[in-house]
Amino acid sequence: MSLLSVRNLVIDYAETRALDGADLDVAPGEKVGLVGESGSGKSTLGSAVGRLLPRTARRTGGEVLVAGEPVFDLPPAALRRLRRRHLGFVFQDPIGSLDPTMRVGAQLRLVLGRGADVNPHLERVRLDDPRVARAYPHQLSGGMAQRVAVAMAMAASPELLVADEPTAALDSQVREEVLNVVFSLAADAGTSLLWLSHDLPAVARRCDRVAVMYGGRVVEHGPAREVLGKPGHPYTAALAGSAPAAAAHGARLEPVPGRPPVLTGPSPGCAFAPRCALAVDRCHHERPGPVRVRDQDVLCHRAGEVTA
Amino acid sequence: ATGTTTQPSTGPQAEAAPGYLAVADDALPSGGTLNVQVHIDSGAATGYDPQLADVATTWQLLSLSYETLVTVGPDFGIEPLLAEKWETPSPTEYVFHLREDVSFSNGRKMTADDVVGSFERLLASESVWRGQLGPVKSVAKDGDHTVKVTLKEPYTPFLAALANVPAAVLPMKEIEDKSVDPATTLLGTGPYVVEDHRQDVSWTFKRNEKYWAKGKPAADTLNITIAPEEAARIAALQNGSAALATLGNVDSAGMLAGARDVQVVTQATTDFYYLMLNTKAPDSKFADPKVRQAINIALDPQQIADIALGGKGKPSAVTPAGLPGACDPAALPSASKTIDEAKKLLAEAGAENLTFTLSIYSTQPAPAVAQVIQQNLQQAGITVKIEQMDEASWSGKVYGKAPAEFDAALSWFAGYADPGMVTKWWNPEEAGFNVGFMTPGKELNALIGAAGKEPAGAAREKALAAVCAAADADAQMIPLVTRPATVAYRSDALSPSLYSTEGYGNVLRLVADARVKKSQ
Amino acid sequence: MRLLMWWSGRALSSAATLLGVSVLIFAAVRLMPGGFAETVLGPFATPEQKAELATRYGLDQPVFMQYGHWLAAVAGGDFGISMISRQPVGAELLARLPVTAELSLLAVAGSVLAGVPLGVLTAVRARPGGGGAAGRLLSGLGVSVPEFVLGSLVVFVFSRYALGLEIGAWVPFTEDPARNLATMVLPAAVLSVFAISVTARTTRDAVMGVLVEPYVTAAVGRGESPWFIVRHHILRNAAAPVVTLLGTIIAYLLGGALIVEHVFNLPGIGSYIVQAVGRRDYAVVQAGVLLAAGVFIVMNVVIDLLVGVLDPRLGVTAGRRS
Amino acid sequence: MKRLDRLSIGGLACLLVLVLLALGSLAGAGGDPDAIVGPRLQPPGPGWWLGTDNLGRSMAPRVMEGVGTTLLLSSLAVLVTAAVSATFGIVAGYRGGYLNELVMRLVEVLYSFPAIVLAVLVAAVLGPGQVAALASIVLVTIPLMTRLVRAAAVAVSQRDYVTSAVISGARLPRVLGRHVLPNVAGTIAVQGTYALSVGIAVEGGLSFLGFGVQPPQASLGVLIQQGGTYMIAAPWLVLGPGVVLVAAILAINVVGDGLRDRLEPQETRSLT
Amino acid sequence: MTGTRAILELDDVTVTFTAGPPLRRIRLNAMRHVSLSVAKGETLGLVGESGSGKTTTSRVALGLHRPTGGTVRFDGRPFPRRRRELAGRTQAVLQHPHWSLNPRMRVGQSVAEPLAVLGRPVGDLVTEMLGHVGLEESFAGRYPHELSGGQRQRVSIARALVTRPDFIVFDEAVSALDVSVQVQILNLIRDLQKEYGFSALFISHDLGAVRYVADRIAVMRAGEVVETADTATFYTAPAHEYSRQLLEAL
Ligand SMILES: Nc1ncnc2c1ncn2[C@@H]1O[C@H](COP(=O)(O)OP(=O)(O)OP(=O)(O)O)[C@@H](O)[C@H]1O
Ligand SMILES: Nc1ncnc2c1ncn2[C@@H]1O[C@H](COP(=O)(O)OP(=O)(O)OP(=O)(O)O)[C@@H](O)[C@H]1O
Ligand SMILES: [Mg+2]
Ligand SMILES: [Mg+2]
Repeated sequence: MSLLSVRNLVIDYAETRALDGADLDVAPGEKVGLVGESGSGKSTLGSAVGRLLPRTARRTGGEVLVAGEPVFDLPPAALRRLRRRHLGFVFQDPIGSLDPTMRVGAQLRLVLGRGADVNPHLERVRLDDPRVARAYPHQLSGGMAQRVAVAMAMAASPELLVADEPTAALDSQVREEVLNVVFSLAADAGTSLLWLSHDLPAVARRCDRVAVMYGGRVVEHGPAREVLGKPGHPYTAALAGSAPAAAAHGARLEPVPGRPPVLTGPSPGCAFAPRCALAVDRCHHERPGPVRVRDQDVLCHRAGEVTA
Repeated sequence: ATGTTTQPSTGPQAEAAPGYLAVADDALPSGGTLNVQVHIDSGAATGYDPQLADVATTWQLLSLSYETLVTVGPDFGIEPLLAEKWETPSPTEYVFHLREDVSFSNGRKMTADDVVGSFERLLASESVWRGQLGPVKSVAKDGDHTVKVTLKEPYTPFLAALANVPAAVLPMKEIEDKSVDPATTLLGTGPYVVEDHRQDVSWTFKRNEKYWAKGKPAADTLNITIAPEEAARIAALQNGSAALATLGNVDSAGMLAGARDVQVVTQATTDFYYLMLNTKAPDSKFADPKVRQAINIALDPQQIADIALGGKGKPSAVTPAGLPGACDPAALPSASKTIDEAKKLLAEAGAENLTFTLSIYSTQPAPAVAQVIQQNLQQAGITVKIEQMDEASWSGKVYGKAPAEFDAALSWFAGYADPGMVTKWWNPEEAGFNVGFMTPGKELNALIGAAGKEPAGAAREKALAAVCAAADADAQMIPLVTRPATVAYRSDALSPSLYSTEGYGNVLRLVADARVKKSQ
Repeated sequence: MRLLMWWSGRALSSAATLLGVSVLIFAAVRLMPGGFAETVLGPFATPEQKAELATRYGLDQPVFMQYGHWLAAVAGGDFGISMISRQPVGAELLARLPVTAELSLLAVAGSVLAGVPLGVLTAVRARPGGGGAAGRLLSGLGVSVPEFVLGSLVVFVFSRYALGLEIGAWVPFTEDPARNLATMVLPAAVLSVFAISVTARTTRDAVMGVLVEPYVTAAVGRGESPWFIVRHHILRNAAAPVVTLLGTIIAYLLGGALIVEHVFNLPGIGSYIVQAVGRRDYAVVQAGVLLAAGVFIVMNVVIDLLVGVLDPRLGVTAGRRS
Repeated sequence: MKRLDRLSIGGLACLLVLVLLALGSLAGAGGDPDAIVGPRLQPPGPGWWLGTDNLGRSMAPRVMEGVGTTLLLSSLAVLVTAAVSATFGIVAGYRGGYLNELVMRLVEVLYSFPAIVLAVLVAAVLGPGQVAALASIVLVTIPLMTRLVRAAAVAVSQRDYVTSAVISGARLPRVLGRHVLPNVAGTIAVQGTYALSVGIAVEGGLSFLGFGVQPPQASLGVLIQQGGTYMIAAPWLVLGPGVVLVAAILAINVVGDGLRDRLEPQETRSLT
Repeated sequence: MTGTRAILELDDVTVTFTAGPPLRRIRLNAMRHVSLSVAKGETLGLVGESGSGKTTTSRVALGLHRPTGGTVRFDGRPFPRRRRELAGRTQAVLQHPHWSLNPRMRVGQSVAEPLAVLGRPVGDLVTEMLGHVGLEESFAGRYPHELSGGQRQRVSIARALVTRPDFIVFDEAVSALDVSVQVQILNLIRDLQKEYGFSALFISHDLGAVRYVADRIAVMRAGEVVETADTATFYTAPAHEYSRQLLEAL
């Protein structure tokens, strides 16, 4: 049984459809990367896992099951219990996600319980300096702050850690350190990981599986290396081919032509169709259902025909 | 003047005894603490010196410790106080026989020297009261207990003038040897001794153990709280924290109507409101007597009394209504004229669209009086703009400069206890305070002087009537209505004595008689 | 060390403010129409009397000289003599300070106890589309009822039905604590109604600001209960503006809970100053306003320190902000 | 942007009614507010459906006039305050340095005057009347507003969009007007409504102490103050204007809160 | 592509910040003796760890901050006293996507603003520019809070490019973007540069992105420029020890 199971989730903001029937499964202990164009709904999906959406967001359809419990239908107390037992979150802004008025040690103790020893927890995230516990968040560097945030999220040994671009605000060296901490902690604790990221090579390197989002849906889902190496969806193929780091100096990368979609309601067909070289008439009016291509689940009418 | 819609004024109140609104019950035991609330503290820059005090509220407080040779009885009769009796061998001679048993609160016996010294000190001072005392020529003692005062010419209000606190007998020995400064210490022969005073907060008086009158004062302690806000005083009466309080609002009786055990009485006073029309300003709108007369005609004192004062005041002429011998306001020339005549006068003076500003202070009921005046004058086509300010600004505006800059102003006079006293203020040369806005009239001044000399009787009434009529025609200061004083007390806590009439604004005049009921 | 420097900076700017206040009040007092002499001596005063009075209080000197003398005296702790009571103003102010201080402290205590919870509640319960409306109405109502209306109403009601509380007849706390409280509760309650509302609204505003912070979302994500989040994260982070406001309220009230003092006839500083304005008792007005300003400035320093303690980013010791 | 919520719309409607009442009074509807129409202190009845006051004037037209006076006076004052505070607060907050220091010192001087004492002094210096009331309200409300606007402006000035505009070569008025002002508008709106209630209170307080508008003109403060003394004998004197005043301030506050929420683009999350 | 003259020259620039309470300030050198130049039509990549002074350098380059020491010349001359004279010639995409857009202005207004400042007609330029950065027309009507992080960043880029300035600073302009959009933007920068030849200072943590657009690269560390090299040289044979560390992490 999967730990997280998102079923046909539809989330609307005031006039925007952010999720348009997203499906996602995360099995216990699995490391899943969630990638996709900016605005495709990654953050929305990540927040929806813990029902942490802003108030303007509405769930129009579908459901999110965490450990078999329907997150959106739980009463508040049960929801809180579920979050405590099963979920952990790490967000993009490292300093902002710590309470600025409290020393790091005090914040950790708040999570761990009064009188608990915070040092092992800080050491787990490679913060050995005892001064860290006595520091205020604004006195820490971004990397340190993010490691504290990870320590707090992992303190209660959640079964699933959702990390929304935890390293986007950090520079490349620190980025690696933080990711190492996150992944090794998750591995040690057997925690599943849902990692929202733009960094395709890193995802490929570190994750078991990857889910690719486009237009509010998970358009491709499968083993990380397979998906990024042999994409089943035309969008994944385009995405995988355009990492600037991969390009030689002076070479020119060709991005996906056209613009990302902006949905206000259900997309009539495949959201990628307007930009897709392979699109046929059917792609424009008929919503694609999942197709199994090799090890991947792909939402595409022409899934088999893609050549990366 | 003409009347408009009015409500019949309330009839005279029931008196407890002739001349009394309340009489203290002697059967009640004496002692106890009496809590009184008044709206304003003594406010003289000159301190406690009674001779320099010119504010009625100060008189009221000082009268608890200082006493005069004679005092005012019910219905303005002059009665003995420190002088047991007196003779008037001639209209210019007064011989006072002093009580022998009087001591100051420091224990020293009062002597004729104190009386003479006090007189001389007063006459040498800059006190306003010096003028009210009249043409005193000399004061001399005749033995230890007799004092003789000689006047230059007859002066009928003399005794009435003696009956007020500025003429009190001071401890002259102590003052002369400088062991007592009357500006900072109250040391008199009166029923109470000051124990504590916090300016604008409270006074505490203790009974004067050396007081000459047997059995007086009845209450051991007298606490006077200064409560400027009327509602606070009403509240204090209702919850019993005050046994007696002065009230400023003419309708406060109504406010206390439902309160158990609270008695509200209205003392008729001789104080009266008057309207000042400035004739001295460089381009005064009132230079022409016709304009002033028109205003005088258009004013409807009865309506002012009924509406602004809730029926509690009554129209007055220059001589305060209610004083024996005062002239009849209804007989004034302006009273019998109509609005049309006023309009005609204005037209003759070329002042058809007269507009002027009426400066008033904000203390009630002045704004109410002013608004009724405004309505009155509108009948004659006169537009009045009301300018309301705090008292200090108002006095600055009215008295601060000569010639004064205001158009018209509203105020009130203390009426005192003799009809010939306040008439003096119609002579700016003698009054002084109004030289800035009032043009002296030779004829009026002569009439005022003559009335002062006339001994009481029909001739005096005639002389006073002439003053009233002349002032009515002159109309630079137009008397309006008397100013009632409302007093409330808790009948379950106190049995006070109160006169029906009062000339010096002294609500506490008989406080030494008041019995505190233990039942409270 | 750093603290010391901070203090010296504060002391300097406070001195500048006080100096400004002193100039302004001195000028204002002299600009008021209706001179002291007319007011105090009454209409019958002669020019000689007025001149004598002016000499006595040094009012005949050039204004800047008067100001200089006054400032020098004040610097030496002498606030002058009341021209009415002829008593030292400093002593009188000191005697009245406890009344006003007690009143303001009670009122502020009330507004903390009622206003902060109300504000938190309305913010946390705020929902787009009308939720929290009751709280908004309630806190709106508080600022809508002017003190003088409420005060008069309370005076009337409670003077008829005392309910163990007293109107007027103030007694010092040291003399009879129970009676003192009985007389102070009502005026303090009237004062705090406004303060409660303002506190509630400021709290609401501040809490709304904190609610969007990522660390709150993080705490929600950890499964903490709303109450826990409010207690541990929101209160402290939203405290700075509320503390600032409360300090301002205390300072304001200390400077004179004027209307309430007036209505309830309490011998506090506010009524003293206003009576003095009415009488043009210059020394009292000047000293009173200066005292109020001093209290205000001290309060502000205290607030800054407190806010610094509450939010380490803004603290005295914070080296940089970014 | 978000629409105003229902409560705020109710508040707006209430204000509209009050404004209509005030306009009606100007047009002479309801009768002459100064005319003595009947006996004193009559309870509501035909001819004086809100009763008569202590001079026998009908309360209804007086309340209508009072609404107008009060609303006009306090909103005018708040406009002045908002304009002055916004200008000084924004310029000081944006520019910083000596200008900031100067403005803040001045404001602190004003701020450290007890509010009502300041008002009384102003009224005493200017002589009582509408101008003094206006000036008092302005002076009493300016310090807090300027301080808060400045604080908000300091924060906004450091935002990158302001820097971007500067880099684009935008002139000061544009930077302040298009970028800083709209982003401190929430503060101004909230403080404005707060100032409006303070203004009404100050005006009432001034009348209470005898410095307010001049008789016979009515303002809600004057009416309530005068009615207050008749609270038991003639409660209608205070009830009529009192209810209107409370309604007015309440409506203003509710609308102000609504505006604030509307101007605030940030979104909150539920705590549950 | 390489111009004859430098558009921007920093010569021995030092920036010292003072922070803390009066009389007891802490001094902090955010830039120490930095000399850099950006030729016309050239893109200079600026890399370095967090806090090394990159943003400060860009602020100095934009004339927003007067250096404590050293000289700055823009187009051969010192910065004019009045910024206005440079209106439209310099633009920037600043670091914090969260605060880069005025929350009370619609996206379209924000993008049009630099044009409005110049008094130039807006026409279809806004739509066109939004198209370039991969946002559809309807975004013009949205408020910033209705955008995702990456969308916001793209709006800032559109705003910076709309006046076709001579010199642009990109401070972490593409960090928040996914790769496909990143490439799209980087291509756009390259294309526009080809088309009308602006110069750019491209600041990033992301060495991959820098390599993709920059002609030369400068490495900063603790306020100092430790190495400046051609892109090709830098990536193949970094001279400084620190550069080598950076490249290892890539
Ligand atoms: N509060 C909001 N109000 C309205 N629309 C929103 C809101 N937040 C996000 N959106 C829209 O919802 C869609 C999905 O946004 P989301 O933040 O989930 O994207 P994302 O994949 O996380 O993008 P990024 O990689 O840029 O962070 C976008 O089109 C965005 O414009
Ligand atoms: N206004 C300021 N006042 C004081 N110190 C400052 C200020 N601005 C920057 N600094 C300091 O100067 C140093 C350089 O900062 P800068 O922002 O230029 O670094 P950066 O390389 O852009 O870092 P990042 O990659 O995190 O954006 C830092 O230590 C910073 O704390
Ligand atoms: Mg996102
Ligand atoms: Mg930077």
